[in-house]
Amino acid sequence: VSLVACGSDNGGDSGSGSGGAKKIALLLPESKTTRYEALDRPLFTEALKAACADCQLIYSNADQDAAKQQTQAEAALTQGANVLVLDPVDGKAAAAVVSSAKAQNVPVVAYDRFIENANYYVSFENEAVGKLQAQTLVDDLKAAGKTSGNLAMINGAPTDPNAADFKKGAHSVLDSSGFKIAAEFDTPDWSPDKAQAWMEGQLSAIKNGLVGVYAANDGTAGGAIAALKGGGVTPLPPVTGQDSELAAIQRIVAGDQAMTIYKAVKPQAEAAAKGAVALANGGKPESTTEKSGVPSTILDPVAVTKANIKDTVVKDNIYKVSDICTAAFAAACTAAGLTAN
Amino acid sequence: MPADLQDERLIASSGVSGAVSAFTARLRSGDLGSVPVVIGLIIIWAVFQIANGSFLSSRNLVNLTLQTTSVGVIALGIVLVLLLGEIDLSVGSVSGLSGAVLGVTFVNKGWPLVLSLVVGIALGLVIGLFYGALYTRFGVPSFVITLAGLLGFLGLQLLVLGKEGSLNLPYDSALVGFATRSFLSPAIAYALVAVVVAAYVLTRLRTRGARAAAGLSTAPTSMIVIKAAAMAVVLLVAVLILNGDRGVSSMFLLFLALVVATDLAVRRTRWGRSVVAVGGNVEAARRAGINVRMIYLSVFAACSTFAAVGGILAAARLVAVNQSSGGGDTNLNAIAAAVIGGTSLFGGRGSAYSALLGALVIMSISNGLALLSLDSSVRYMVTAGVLLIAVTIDSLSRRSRQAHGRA
Amino acid sequence: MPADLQDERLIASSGVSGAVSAFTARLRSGDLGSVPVVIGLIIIWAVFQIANGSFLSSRNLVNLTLQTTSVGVIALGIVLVLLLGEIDLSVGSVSGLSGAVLGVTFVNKGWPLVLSLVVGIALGLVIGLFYGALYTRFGVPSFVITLAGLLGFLGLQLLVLGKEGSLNLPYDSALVGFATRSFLSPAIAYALVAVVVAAYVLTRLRTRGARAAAGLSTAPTSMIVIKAAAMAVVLLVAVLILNGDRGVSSMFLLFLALVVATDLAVRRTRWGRSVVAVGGNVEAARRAGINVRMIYLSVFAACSTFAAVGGILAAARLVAVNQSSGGGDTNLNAIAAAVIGGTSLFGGRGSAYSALLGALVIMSISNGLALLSLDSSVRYMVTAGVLLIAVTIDSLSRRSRQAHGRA
Amino acid sequence: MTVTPAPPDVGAGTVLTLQGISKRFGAVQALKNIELDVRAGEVLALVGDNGAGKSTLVKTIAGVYTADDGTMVFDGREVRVGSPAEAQQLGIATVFQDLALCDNLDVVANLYLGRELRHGGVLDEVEMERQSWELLRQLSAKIPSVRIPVASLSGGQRQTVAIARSLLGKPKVVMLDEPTAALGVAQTAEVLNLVERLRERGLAVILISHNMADVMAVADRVAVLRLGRNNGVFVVSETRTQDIIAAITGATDNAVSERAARRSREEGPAS
Amino acid sequence: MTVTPAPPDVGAGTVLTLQGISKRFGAVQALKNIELDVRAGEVLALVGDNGAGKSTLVKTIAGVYTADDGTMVFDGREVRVGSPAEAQQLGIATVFQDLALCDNLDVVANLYLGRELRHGGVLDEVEMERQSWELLRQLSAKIPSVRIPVASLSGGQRQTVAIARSLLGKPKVVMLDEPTAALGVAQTAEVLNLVERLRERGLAVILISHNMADVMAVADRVAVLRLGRNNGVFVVSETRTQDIIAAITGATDNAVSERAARRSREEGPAS
Ligand SMILES: Nc1ncnc2c1ncn2[C@@H]1O[C@H](COP(=O)(O)OP(=O)(O)OP(=O)(O)O)[C@@H](O)[C@H]1O
Ligand SMILES: Nc1ncnc2c1ncn2[C@@H]1O[C@H](COP(=O)(O)OP(=O)(O)OP(=O)(O)O)[C@@H](O)[C@H]1O
Ligand SMILES: [Mg+2]
Ligand SMILES: [Mg+2]
Repeated sequence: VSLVACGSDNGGDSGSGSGGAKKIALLLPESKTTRYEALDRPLFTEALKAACADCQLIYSNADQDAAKQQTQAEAALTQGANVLVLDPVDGKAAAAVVSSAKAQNVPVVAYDRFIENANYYVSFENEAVGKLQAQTLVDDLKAAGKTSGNLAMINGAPTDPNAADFKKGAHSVLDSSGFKIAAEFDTPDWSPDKAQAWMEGQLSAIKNGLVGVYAANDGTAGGAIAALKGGGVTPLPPVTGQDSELAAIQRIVAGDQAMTIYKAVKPQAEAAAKGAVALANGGKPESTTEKSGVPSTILDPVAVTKANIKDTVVKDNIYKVSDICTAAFAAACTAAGLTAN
Repeated sequence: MPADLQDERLIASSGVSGAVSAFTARLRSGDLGSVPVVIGLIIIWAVFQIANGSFLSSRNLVNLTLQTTSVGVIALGIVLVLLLGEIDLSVGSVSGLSGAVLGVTFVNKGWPLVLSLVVGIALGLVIGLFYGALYTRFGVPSFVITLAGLLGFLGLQLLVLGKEGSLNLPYDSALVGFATRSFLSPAIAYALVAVVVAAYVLTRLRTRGARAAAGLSTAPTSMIVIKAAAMAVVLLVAVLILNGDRGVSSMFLLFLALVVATDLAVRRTRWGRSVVAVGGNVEAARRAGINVRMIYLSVFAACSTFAAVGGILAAARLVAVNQSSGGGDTNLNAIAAAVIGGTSLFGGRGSAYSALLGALVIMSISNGLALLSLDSSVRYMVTAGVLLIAVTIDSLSRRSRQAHGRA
Repeated sequence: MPADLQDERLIASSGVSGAVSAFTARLRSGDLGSVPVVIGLIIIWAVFQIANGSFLSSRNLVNLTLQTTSVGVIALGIVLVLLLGEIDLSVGSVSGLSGAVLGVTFVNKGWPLVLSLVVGIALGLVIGLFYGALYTRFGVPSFVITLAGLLGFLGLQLLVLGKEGSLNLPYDSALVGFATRSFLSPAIAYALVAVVVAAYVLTRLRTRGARAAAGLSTAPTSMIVIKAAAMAVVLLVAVLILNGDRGVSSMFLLFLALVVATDLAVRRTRWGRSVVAVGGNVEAARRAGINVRMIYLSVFAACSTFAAVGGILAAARLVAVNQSSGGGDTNLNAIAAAVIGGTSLFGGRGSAYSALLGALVIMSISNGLALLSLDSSVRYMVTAGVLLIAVTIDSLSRRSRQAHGRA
Repeated sequence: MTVTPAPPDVGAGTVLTLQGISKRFGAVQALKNIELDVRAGEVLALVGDNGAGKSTLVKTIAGVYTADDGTMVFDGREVRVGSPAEAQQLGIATVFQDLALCDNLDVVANLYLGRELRHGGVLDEVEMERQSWELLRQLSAKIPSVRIPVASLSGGQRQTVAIARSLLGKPKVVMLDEPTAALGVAQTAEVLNLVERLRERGLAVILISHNMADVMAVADRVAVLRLGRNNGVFVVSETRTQDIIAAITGATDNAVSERAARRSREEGPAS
Repeated sequence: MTVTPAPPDVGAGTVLTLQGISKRFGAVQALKNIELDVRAGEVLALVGDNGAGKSTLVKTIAGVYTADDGTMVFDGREVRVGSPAEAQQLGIATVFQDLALCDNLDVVANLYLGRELRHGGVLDEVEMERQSWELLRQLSAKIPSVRIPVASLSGGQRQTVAIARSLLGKPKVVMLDEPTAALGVAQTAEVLNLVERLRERGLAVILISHNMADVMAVADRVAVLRLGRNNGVFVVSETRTQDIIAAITGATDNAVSERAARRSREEGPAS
């Protein structure tokens, strides 16, 4: 309700750049997963250029530290940002940023993770991602004719609030799937070697009957796969992932990893950039739905498997076939029908 | 001639010119105290101001004071353990745990704020006493005790926060208000400056009188006046600039008060003297009849208590607590602040002011870099470079001191 | 009577019974070397075996050897800097950077493996020399230098990995094979045990002969036989168990070889003697004419080189490098391993074997807890508890040593 | 040499008695069955070769080490001294051979360590500094400034500080472990004067020294340790220096006497 | 007192000459314009009150400190000694007053620190241990084991180790800073013998001591420092002890003479 008011009276008096070019701040949460600096930032920059040629971008990355993000948000406000596009380290803690931004009549776009009282929200929902990962795993197993057996679950960092969302989504599918979650692990720092060591331990503990592995992201999936291979498990059980790292795509091509999550970052970045520009100019962002009173654009994550690599990451120009099909993966690529053109 | 200036070998110096020449001699021999760190800080500020004009704006400097506080308070505790020649790796976890306990009891359980605060801070105290007991009773190295603490209290923090993992503090609670919206009114701020300068002059004059009465050398009155004037100018300029935006933050003022109090406790009480003695030479301190156990206990307790206070302030400022509260580089920042400020890792040498200066250096770098839109990779490298340069200035001066034989 | 046993005050001991009584005297006075850590390790193993029957299975123990290697190699470098009384906080970042450089040059640029390896390891060497130069030239505390390194090389790692951020090593490359699939055949493993035991007996006998010729006291032959037999039994049992699964990993063997080589370098060369001397008392070492600069340079270089090797082994084992390689608790684990193994943080006291023992303790805890599916909050707390207990055993024994006046 | 009647017995009697004290370090038996007693108003010299165990004995009395065996009687009561603080509370002040100063603290802080003067809870630096100068002047110390860390003092200056420290409390027994080793001639004379003043005040003094001239000058009795065991107690006024040296080295025919003999041979013809 | 013709001139001439050496620490002028020369085959005693600057001078010569001012001529060449290693290479061996031992190393390791014996690249521990025992026996050291850290040695044992160290190289000049301060009577005699042997071998020896008897016994000349300045050089054979003491304390009427006078008064009637 107050959003409109806030948006409209903001046009005139906010920040130092009110007369001339608008300043848009993009605040990303971390640099340890590839997507933020490799995809979100360049795509957002590009989209912003397209939506508003003389808009100026302020960029910061918080290295997974909520207090640092607060510092960066304050720095952006100091520099007269007209809109904050905030991908929060912790969605709840971001409320403080929102309120200090609001105090200066600067609207906030919640990017990727929901923030209460934001002016606009663009995201693939974390829970939906978890669900999709789990569903793909279950479907994969069912397709292979398995309806029961042990699953191992490798979740994200116990200190990362978002990991809890993925975990929740995955559980909502797996708990009722007929498969048994034999063991579960919150990976400190999302560390691949921790995931590897844990998986190795489980190979001693569970021994047989392991039919699939839920791994929350591609890094931990890599660790799990290294453990499975090192432990001589053949054939490899399906392993999930997330983030569409190149390494993960290659593992999918090679048949080591079952799937990863592809978030079409481009539409997300575009929606966020457009929304930000609209807010900066005192307008209203286009939205498709609403979440807790915040106008929202919710996008659908896509599960990437061997079958649809070409239609997803390659098609969206995230990776070229030549990136994926390096010498080591050439044979697998041919087998998967992945060839340049 | 005063009793302490009778030795023929002492190079004479008197009056203002004497003080100046003594100071330049100290400069040349590298015995500079915190001057080099301050120079490093000024250079950092100048560079960031050139890189981005809003760095030295009132608004940003007010932000800087707010950002410095919680790390600074934690670093204050670290200064104490470092003075003893020990280390506390768990300040991050302890600060996170205290914040979590405060949040859960205050928000979820609905306890009165004061009770939650007391419990949160007392928790730090108890943890510190526990460390001290382990150290003095079993002789486990503090590195290992507090490493275990780092892990253990992180676990406890996760447990306390439970499944939700993250919770907001009420934005309009007194605590959050104190940390985010409470600033001194300009009049009070200027009055405070006056009081501080007056107190300084008075104590200086009192000491002067006492020394003269005891037949010892005294500082020339003109020097006292000059120093007081310099102090007044610096404080007034600072207050003036901060008042250009929201003003002097109450939370930052609390930090400054803690720094001054800690400094006095270290330099002017029997306890502080014992801490420095134990840090310099435990065995000598023990033989002098100092209750070494008590000193260890009290210092570990003080450190964890400061960590708890810092954690609560951090939570109040973030208006939330979550699983990563106190994580990340809280530990490293706090320890680095103390070390950069000039406190030795090997015990027996340091000052409470190093927490202030070091925290300012670290947070200035982080604040300044946040103003420049840099890639994470570049930002890490620039941080490293700036840090190194700031400390090298300090080390170079200390080194020349060594060359002059004052090891 | 031998020259070294002529003093009347020496409490006589001869033959096996004498050795046994000397040992029990040492036990009582707390001068136990690594015995307490070994006891701690055995207790940890017993507890985990009770909690989960598969802990001591051949398969899991082989995993444990693989998991221990990279932390152990890094800890080996830490032992060296700790011997000097310095610290290196950047081993994690350096290991990650080396892994990244190896990965990018080998996989993306298609360099030959050997060249990539050489470049990756040389990078560690260069970084260490850089630290050493900063330390010796400007006197910046190693804590700060390596803190800057921690940040700077993390940034560089991100830069090197570039946009992709993560890459797979070819599963069938020699390096990955070495780290994951290369195990000694049983025959070779047993032969190796025989060679090691024989070498031990031979050197012992040679020393014995030389001492007798020089008119010094000698260990009774029976003691040599008993020790060699004990050594043979321990090694044989270990090999037997490991052969129950994949066998003795080549990578682990490399680690053991590095431990033995480092131990010999520290105890039996002029360089090692100088390192320990500098760690004990720099000024005394300088006055003895030791080239102190060179010692610092070489030790920092060795530490970073070990970190680079450890990082490459970690990458090979994970079959991938990414931005979090070398992050997380790599630093803390490596330092903790050295300290838990009994190397002092204050310089001049420690042994290469503490890297082996400490890494085994840390990785056993982490491996054992991975077998039990615990909440992460509980896991952190249990880790802390186990760590504390393991080290308390050690500290208690050292403490009694102190009470007996052998500070 | 004059023969005076009996050992001086100014004070009431024995202040400190040790019985059967033993101390072992690893394979070395540093002290074995040591018996010793000191009376009030008496200077007892403790002498012995290097490594004889003198300092170990002093540290045991001062609560730095705990004896493996044996008992200690102080002022008629059997006591167990568990820490240096306890020894100080009993009234035992000690100057250790290794001085035990805090190198990072200045002279004033070291002098008053553990017993700082306070004024309303806060250290009274001015008063401490004033008294320090007085104390140091008494000992003829040549210390240019009392506000520099003791690390930068010369060996003799450090020793003077340590000696001055021991005079600050109100001790009943003062133990001085080679107090004049690093002192100049004037300072040595002052310390010997000081020892005599302490005796006059009725304190018991245990003085360790390798300088036989000093020992013969100020001590009333001399206890000799040899290789960690008692090797006789001599009343100074009844004993010749050579006898004590013989007890220390365990032979009448030793480097000292040889050297003395050789020098007198050499100088004989020269003069 | 006999008057012998000229100062002994056994060796070829001056080995070491200092000109105008000054050294300042903060506000303290520790050395001011010091002049000194030592000849081969001569024992030069360096004496002075506590804090006179003797150790500072020795450390300056040994390369531990660098002088603020002044030049040093060694073997006819002007040299700048930047580090202790350089001083050793020139042939200057030093026993420092604070000994400078590595407490964590054992006796053998300390003796051979920086010049370990090797056998095929590896330390030859057996040979080093054998020679250590020999060396220590020469000095009458009473050290029970050479395989314990020097931290656990007694004061005198540590000093013996430091002295033994300085004999291992092939020095031209040996500087001993209060070498006998903590030594027992027998060990002191051995060290004085040793100093004489060094002189006979044609080495230059600089000996610092507060013990006038020892100084008069072994030194050829005595250089006096007072408050950081030269205060005269005396030829031993032409000088009385009192004159040197007067030069040290800066007055003929001092604590030492007073004490001596008082004692002779007291003892007069008693005898
Ligand atoms: N902490 C210790 N650990 C092991 N041995 C020790 C320790 N302290 C002393 N000793 C040994 O005990 C013996 C006696 O030492 P102590 O210091 O009492 O001799 P001292 O009589 O004071 O000799 P000095 O005249 O040289 O000072 C020595 O052989 C010494 O090596
Ligand atoms: N590193 C230093 N820093 C500051 N002052 C120093 C330092 N070293 C020596 N001094 C000062 O220089 C003066 C001379 O000291 P030095 O050690 O040379 O005296 P010394 O003649 O050896 O005396 P002693 O007979 O007591 O050993 C002293 O006043 C001392 O305080
Ligand atoms: Mg002694
Ligand atoms: Mg001296």
